[in-house]
Amino acid sequence: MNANVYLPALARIAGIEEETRGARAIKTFRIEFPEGGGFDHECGQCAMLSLFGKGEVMISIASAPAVKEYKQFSIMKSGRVTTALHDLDVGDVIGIRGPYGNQFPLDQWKGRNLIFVGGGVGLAPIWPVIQTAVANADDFGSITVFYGARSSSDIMYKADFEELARKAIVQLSVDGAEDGWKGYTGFVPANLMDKAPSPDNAIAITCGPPIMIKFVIQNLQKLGFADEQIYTTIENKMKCGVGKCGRCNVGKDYVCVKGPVYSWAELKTLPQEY
Amino acid sequence: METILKKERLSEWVAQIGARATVFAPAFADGIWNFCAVAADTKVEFDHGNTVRPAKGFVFPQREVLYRFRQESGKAPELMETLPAAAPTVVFGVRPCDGRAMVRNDKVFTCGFNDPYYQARRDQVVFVGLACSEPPSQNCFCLSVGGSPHSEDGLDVLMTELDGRYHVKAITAKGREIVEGAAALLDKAQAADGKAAAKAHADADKHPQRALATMEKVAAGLKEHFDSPKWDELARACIGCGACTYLCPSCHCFDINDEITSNVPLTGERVRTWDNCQFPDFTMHSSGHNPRHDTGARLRQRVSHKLLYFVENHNIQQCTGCGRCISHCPVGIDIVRVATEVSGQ
Amino acid sequence: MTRRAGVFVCHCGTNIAATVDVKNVVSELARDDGVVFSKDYVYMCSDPGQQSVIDAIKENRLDSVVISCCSPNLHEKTFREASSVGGLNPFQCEIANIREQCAWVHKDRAKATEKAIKITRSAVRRSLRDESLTPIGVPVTRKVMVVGGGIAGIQCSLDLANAGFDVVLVEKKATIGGHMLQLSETFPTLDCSQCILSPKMVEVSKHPKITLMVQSEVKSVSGFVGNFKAKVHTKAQYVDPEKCKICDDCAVVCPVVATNEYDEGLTGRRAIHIPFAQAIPASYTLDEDACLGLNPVVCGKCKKACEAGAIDYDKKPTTTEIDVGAIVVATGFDLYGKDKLGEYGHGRYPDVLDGLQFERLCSASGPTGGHVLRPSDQKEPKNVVFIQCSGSRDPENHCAYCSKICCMYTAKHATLYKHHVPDGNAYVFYIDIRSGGKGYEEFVQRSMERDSVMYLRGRVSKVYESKGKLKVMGVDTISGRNIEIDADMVVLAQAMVPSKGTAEIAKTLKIGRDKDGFLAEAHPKLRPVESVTGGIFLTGAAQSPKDIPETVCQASAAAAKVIQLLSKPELEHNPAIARVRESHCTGCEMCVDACPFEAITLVNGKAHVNEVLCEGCGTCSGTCVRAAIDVKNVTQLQVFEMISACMGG
Amino acid sequence: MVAIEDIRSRAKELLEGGMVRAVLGFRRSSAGLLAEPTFVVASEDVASLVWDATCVHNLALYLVNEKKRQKAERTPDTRPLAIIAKGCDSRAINVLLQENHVAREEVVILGVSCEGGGVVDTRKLADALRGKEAASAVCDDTGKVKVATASGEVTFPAADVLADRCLECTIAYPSVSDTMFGEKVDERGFTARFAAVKSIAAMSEQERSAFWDGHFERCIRCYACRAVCPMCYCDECVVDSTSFIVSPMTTAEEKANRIRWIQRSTTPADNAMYHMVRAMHLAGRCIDCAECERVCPVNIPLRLLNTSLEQEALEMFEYTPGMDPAQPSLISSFRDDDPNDFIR
Amino acid sequence: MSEVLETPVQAKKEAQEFEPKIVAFLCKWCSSAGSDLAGVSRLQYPPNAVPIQVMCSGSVSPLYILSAFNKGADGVLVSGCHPGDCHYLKGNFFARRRIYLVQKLLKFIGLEPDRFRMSWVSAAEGTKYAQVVADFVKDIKALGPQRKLKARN
Ligand SMILES: Cc1cc2nc3c(=O)[nH]c(=O)nc-3n(C[C@H](O)[C@H](O)[C@H](O)COP(=O)(O)OP(=O)(O)OC[C@H]3O[C@@H](n4cnc5c(N)ncnc54)[C@H](O)[C@@H]3O)c2cc1C
Ligand SMILES: Cc1cc2nc3c(=O)[nH]c(=O)nc-3n(C[C@H](O)[C@H](O)[C@H](O)COP(=O)(O)OP(=O)(O)OC[C@H]3O[C@@H](n4cnc5c(N)ncnc54)[C@H](O)[C@@H]3O)c2cc1C
Ligand code: SF4
Ligand code: SF4
Ligand code: SF4
Ligand code: SF4
Ligand code: SF4
Ligand code: SF4
Repeated sequence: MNANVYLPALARIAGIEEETRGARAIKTFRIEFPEGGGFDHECGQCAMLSLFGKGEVMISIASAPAVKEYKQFSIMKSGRVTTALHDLDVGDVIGIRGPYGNQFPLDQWKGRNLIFVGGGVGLAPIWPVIQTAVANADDFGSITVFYGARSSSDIMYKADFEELARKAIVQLSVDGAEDGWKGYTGFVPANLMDKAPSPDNAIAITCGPPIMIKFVIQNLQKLGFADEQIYTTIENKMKCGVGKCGRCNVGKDYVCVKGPVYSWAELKTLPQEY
Repeated sequence: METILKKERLSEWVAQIGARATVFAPAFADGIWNFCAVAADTKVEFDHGNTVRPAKGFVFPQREVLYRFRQESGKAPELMETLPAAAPTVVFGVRPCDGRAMVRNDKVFTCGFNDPYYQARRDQVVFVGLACSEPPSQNCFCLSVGGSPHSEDGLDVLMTELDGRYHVKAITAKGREIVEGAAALLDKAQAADGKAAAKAHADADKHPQRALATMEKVAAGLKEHFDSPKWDELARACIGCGACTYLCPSCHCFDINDEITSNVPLTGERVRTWDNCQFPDFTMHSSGHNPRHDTGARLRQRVSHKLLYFVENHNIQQCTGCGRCISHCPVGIDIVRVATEVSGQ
Repeated sequence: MTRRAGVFVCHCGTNIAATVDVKNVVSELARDDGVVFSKDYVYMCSDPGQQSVIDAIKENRLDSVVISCCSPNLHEKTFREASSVGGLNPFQCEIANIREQCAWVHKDRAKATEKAIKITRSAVRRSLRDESLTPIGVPVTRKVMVVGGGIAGIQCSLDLANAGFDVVLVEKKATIGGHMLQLSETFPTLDCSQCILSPKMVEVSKHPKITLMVQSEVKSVSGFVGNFKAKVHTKAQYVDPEKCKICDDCAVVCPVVATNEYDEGLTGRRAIHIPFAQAIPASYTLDEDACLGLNPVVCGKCKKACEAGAIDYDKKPTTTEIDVGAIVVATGFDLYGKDKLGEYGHGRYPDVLDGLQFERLCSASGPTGGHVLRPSDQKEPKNVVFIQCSGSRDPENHCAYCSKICCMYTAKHATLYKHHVPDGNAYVFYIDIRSGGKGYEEFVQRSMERDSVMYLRGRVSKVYESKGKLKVMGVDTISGRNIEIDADMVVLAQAMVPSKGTAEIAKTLKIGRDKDGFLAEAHPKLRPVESVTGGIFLTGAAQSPKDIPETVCQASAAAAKVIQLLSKPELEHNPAIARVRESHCTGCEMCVDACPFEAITLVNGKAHVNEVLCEGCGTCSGTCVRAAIDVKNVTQLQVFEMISACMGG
Repeated sequence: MVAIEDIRSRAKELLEGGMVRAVLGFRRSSAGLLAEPTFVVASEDVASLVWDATCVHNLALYLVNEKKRQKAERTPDTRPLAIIAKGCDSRAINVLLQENHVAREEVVILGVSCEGGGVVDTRKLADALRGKEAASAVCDDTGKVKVATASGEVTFPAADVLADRCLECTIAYPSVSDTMFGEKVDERGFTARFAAVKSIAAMSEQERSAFWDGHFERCIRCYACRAVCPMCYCDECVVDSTSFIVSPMTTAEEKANRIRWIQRSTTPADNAMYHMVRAMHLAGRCIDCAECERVCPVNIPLRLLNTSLEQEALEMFEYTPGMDPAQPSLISSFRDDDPNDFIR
Repeated sequence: MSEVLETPVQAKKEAQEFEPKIVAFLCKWCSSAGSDLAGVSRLQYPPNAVPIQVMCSGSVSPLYILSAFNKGADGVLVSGCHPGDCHYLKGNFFARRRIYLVQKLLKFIGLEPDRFRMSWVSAAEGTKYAQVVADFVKDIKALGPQRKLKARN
């Protein structure tokens, strides 16, 4: 990696997948490092993507660490940089630096049942964990994935879900009633309550909009999950990614370094500034 | 290494250094004290209050180009790193609180990841401190935050004013270099001089200052009262400007933005600028959600960062008691009072 | 999904290509972000040129187009239409003017090319942010209000009514007819004014599609083209025209004598009177101001005298609200004030008359029954001096413009005088003779030759009375001699000025006036009968001095414009209008005050733009300090981008 | 002389009667010489209110800030706010009324006349005391200001230490108030209006240019000047946004299309741009409370910018800001005979 | 020694080569049409002023003017219809007031007043437009490059 932490490596967009459309469209970008400068990462880590003239954004790495040839990012169109990213084509070159942040402690979870609860673009940060867990299914107990979107057309990774369903229990939901929808209708936390997974020997990992996370955690607690059994990520605004620019902190923690992955037990000790 | 400089030779010394380095010293202009570049024939005198702008700008300028970029439409961008070719710089008249702030800034910029821009400057800047014989501002409280009017922390040289002369003590290698380089001007300090300096220091310690409870008590109090309604009450008059943090010698937050100089081909700079936890957009997510959504939360962040979080992370307070944020707050928000009232100490 | 722009650079034969390196513009622009297609062509506006735009749009999925060519005034429409054929929204086509604003005005090829690149680039940047817009459809009220019942208003009303539109004709005075009613005979044919006008006036009164409102004035107008709401104030109608038998019984008993404005003060009339024998509505009318208090106790004579029972003192003024789709303003002219020309003794000496007074003297229905007699002593004047350009063409002291008709009516007056007093002498002081018009020059020549009117070129400096004679002092600029004439009567061809109240009506209707106070047309050549405000049209002497044929012509033209406007079921309004960013608007109302079209109101504390009233001028956005209001497709962001393009990047 | 007791008792009445949600006034500060703004909510706290030459702040600012605060509250107290207002502050309230930013019934104005005095200028004091800080300052009847410092009391002629704006002030009493304290004093006999700005205008072009370059270069863009200005109440400033309006309705495009008129960088040009735009935006709105100048930590004489336009507005357009809430703003009105000869 | 001699010469050379960058905001109805007329009449004037057509001079926000300087303009021209001739009736009256203030302010901070100009050019005044630009370019050439508000490079 470059000695200058701020200087990005150049990476080429190798593939673009349109996940969802609309005002907050999501696209998945696959990037490669034709000229080197690539790096390894762990589940839950993020990278700073640069679009010169526009700026930088922190994005979770959505591909599994085991995949070395490329890295994948699922990005929601949200503002200056992300909108411009959405305008890019295959072959365009962007800047990237990272990886940043901590990781999901997968090795501590060996032998346990994993329950993933994701909503919207919040599936991206936990997707590498799901992929890794499924790839090493023998290491874990059962794997359940709850995922909800506003409507069926807002569901990310649709093709991959079919694949996933063969290896894990998949519980999809949409917020509002829809013709022909076979999954659950209603919000993710409700679906979770409905299916009521057992807390025994389980770890729950959740990521999504702040309000969703709040209710998911409440419901997990109702289901008997202990604070140590619940994991989530925090996405405070970041500029440097290396704990210097000073804005992502929650209490004493710089989320870009100490986070974004937290167990609920840890998070409870921090002030509520996320 | 301890030496003695006759007051009348100060300007000579400065001039001598000026031949090899850019020299800054406090000057009073437009109603404020400021570090100003010293021209060859300027007479330097030390009778300054604290400068309005702290010394941090010498190592962490308000604007820094991180690198330049250039991109033809449809082609790959080229990046040109712009590490500062920092020239040797000597800053005179730095107050010990600013020196101590440098130690704090080092912790931020050189721990974990080394910040090459900061480092490049830090290596080239020599801070020549001046011990305070009396508090330069009525809002000083260095003693309460573990400092002293004659603290050597973060300084390369410490000068202490004695009768008609300065006691000049080189602290670091950089400091020794400029002191040794002026052997002809500086006399070796005698034991009496050392004693006189110690006495001056002891006298300075006795000058009344604003006061804060001990580090531990304040930190514990702040932690305990995180949710105190006092924050809102105390911040009700806050106007949300950035005077307090921009002037703070140990505030280090920054923003990174791209500045375009031409669109065809796309050329521009990625620039780092000071940023400020008192500005509403500082923590605002792209969605509009803001974890620190009001002045109360932002005041809490500033005070807690200085007196609690930094303590938790580095076991020292980040605040060095210079009093700038108090003196320059447009509406009299006073970190000493705020910390005291909230922490119940 | 980046926007895809196409750039087309026109050679315009060699008009552009001779100065601007067109190829270079194309290749430079090809480097710009967002430009996916660029080409040059010898004549972009030709059919193949347009076709290439159409094709390129389709083939390259363009979502904006820039044509770098001549002024947008010439071909913007052409290319917008072509774009539209290609499937692009016409509002996403922009013109970069590199001919009039570049190639034609510079010689240095390198510099002109550089400028052409900047101009084109700036258009590209703008186009990349152009929104697709759809013209705003506005339903129309198929009814017209005509303000002013002179010949202009009458003609226009009739044309409109005959085309099947409902018309409301609003006249300030008690009868329609305007100044033409006062004229004796009209140049160049010398036919009797009333003979040609009266039938039209009658037609107005009988026309089922025309509602006539006399003694009425427009008090306020709101709304916009196609949908105006007018409030018309009508004075109390004490005499019911339906019942009035025009028997004169009332006037006979009326004790009050007032000046007769129709005779320009040369005669008197009663408080209750008929303005003109031919008045329409054909009815007596009561002059409120002159009447002895409208109080039966005080007077009440006329009411007693009226057998038809047409008089009712208790009538009140009324205000009527009318919805109309278009408004024609035909408020006419007045003569330049008597008080303004002290040097000619107008208003001081009874025998110094203005043109209209002289018309009345010549008119069979006038105060002297058609005999030219001096007001002071009712004697036949033997020496009459006519002074042209009295108040006209005198930028220092009076009106700067030429009143256009005075040459003609002076010739007419002199001729008529000679017909009435064949042994009299008629002198005309003139600066030039302007007699453009069918049969006009011949008419003037005739007056000189056949009626031996003496034309003296020069300005009169002074008219004063001495020993019962009017001394006219002047200079003959041809001979250079000072001239002094002892006159029995002096007739001033006073300048024509906008009628009294023009300023108010312009304000009420929110239309402009020109520097002379006449109503301002939208374009002096190409849109002479339209005001700048959509749906409001101008005609007659209110717009500029003109004679009857021209007035009638313009009245019919205005009618045609109105018919054109109202014949569509819906109007199309330019959609490039202001838009408020509500999140940024604080409701300070600065834009509300600044909008020239009063298109903005505050709704729930935020500015709200009426999309039909807004003309898209952007005054609001230049005013708003918070940049909370923007004109679509000329947004601040677009201008910002254009500025940076002009600065070279 | 304004008796602080009168103000306190009126404040007490208002609070006890529940007529206002708070009385916004001044109290002694722990931070130094100047008084500090305080919100008195309990009637027993009225004793903390002070009134002297150190009550510099234009409290009208808080009408704006409180609005934002109230918007965020779930059950805001909608009773009016009582506010202590000097002449200039009251004019600020008038501008806020003019721009519909506050409604008259939302505020109870306790107007105080500055009579023959005004407020001190800390900068002048600092100059006079060579950077040393003063502890208190009192303006007396005789046109003197008594200043206490660590090393004793000094007395200055008022003209030496009063703020320029006070010296130039011609309406030193509230133009709008519910209760007025003190006398209207029209003849104050300090400096002529616009004296400061005229002295700059009298410089040569080069001098003026260098003067401003030197000042703008120093700006650290802390935005204290903007934050303290009651007229800079925009939720999002066009110049350099430290606050963005993002609601759930804000689209990605809107965020992406924010114009960066100037950069956050403190280059002299960007700094100058910031001040130019702000000055333009304050034309006809600035009421010369000089707060922007006072709060600038690096002493940029910002007031000059605003008063230069205030002078133009008065002399060319006969416009005085803050006198009449019903008049249209300076820039949203015109007269046919506005100056025209500068146009080619 | 030679350096001292050279400087003024060099400066003069530079001044000769200096091609001012000018942004000209022209209202669509009068001034832009006027500039078209200059074109139709083939009047020659210097190419330094790049026109930006706006609907009305009243829409020219002070920000545009300042921004142009910020982006490196050596001069900025705003041109609209003569008073009373505004296509939108009174937009130019607002512009006049606003621009007066901008000009005074720029002057006050020491920007040469000649760098910012407003003109009334009607659709009939092609000659005038050419003259206005020619004069403007000449005046700005004499002043040299604008640096006060220019932000980058
Ligand atoms: C750890 C982490 C992981 C994340 N993972 C993902 C992910 O996997 N997928 C995903 O879609 N998102 C993810 N996000 C969120 C993502 O970072 C944001 O959506 C993104 O940063 C938005 O950037 P933007 O430029 O598009 O938005 P904007 O809202 O336009 O910009 C935001 C930033 O630009 C600044 N800015 C905007 N305008 C101006 C101006 N005029 N002047 C100065 N500054 C300005 C703002 O202050 C702000 O800093 C993640 C965030 C974090 C912290
Ligand atoms: C002395 C003289 C001699 C002339 N001789 C000839 C000639 O021989 N041949 C020829 O071709 N032309 C002649 N003209 C010109 C002719 O009079 C005009 O061309 C013609 O009268 C113009 O008609 P108009 O309808 O536009 O205006 P006007 O005749 O002025 O009619 C305007 C009407 O509008 C009404 N009005 C005004 N304001 C309002 C309002 N606010 N609301 C409602 N109603 C209003 C007035 O009362 C009037 O009835 C002569 C003119 C003069 C002065
Ligand atoms: S927090 Fe305040 S007192 Fe402490 S170092 Fe910073 S500016 Fe000085
Ligand atoms: S000027 Fe701007 S802020 Fe004021 S009302 Fe209009 S749009 Fe809103
Ligand atoms: S653009 Fe603005 S000022 Fe112009 S008409 Fe529309 S709303 Fe009115
Ligand atoms: S002028 Fe002063 S107060 Fe304003 S931003 Fe600059 S430094 Fe801060
Ligand atoms: S600009 Fe300055 S002087 Fe004017 S109102 Fe704002 S803070 Fe007060
Ligand atoms: S400078 Fe202008 S836009 Fe910014 S806050 Fe002030 S008034 Fe609003």
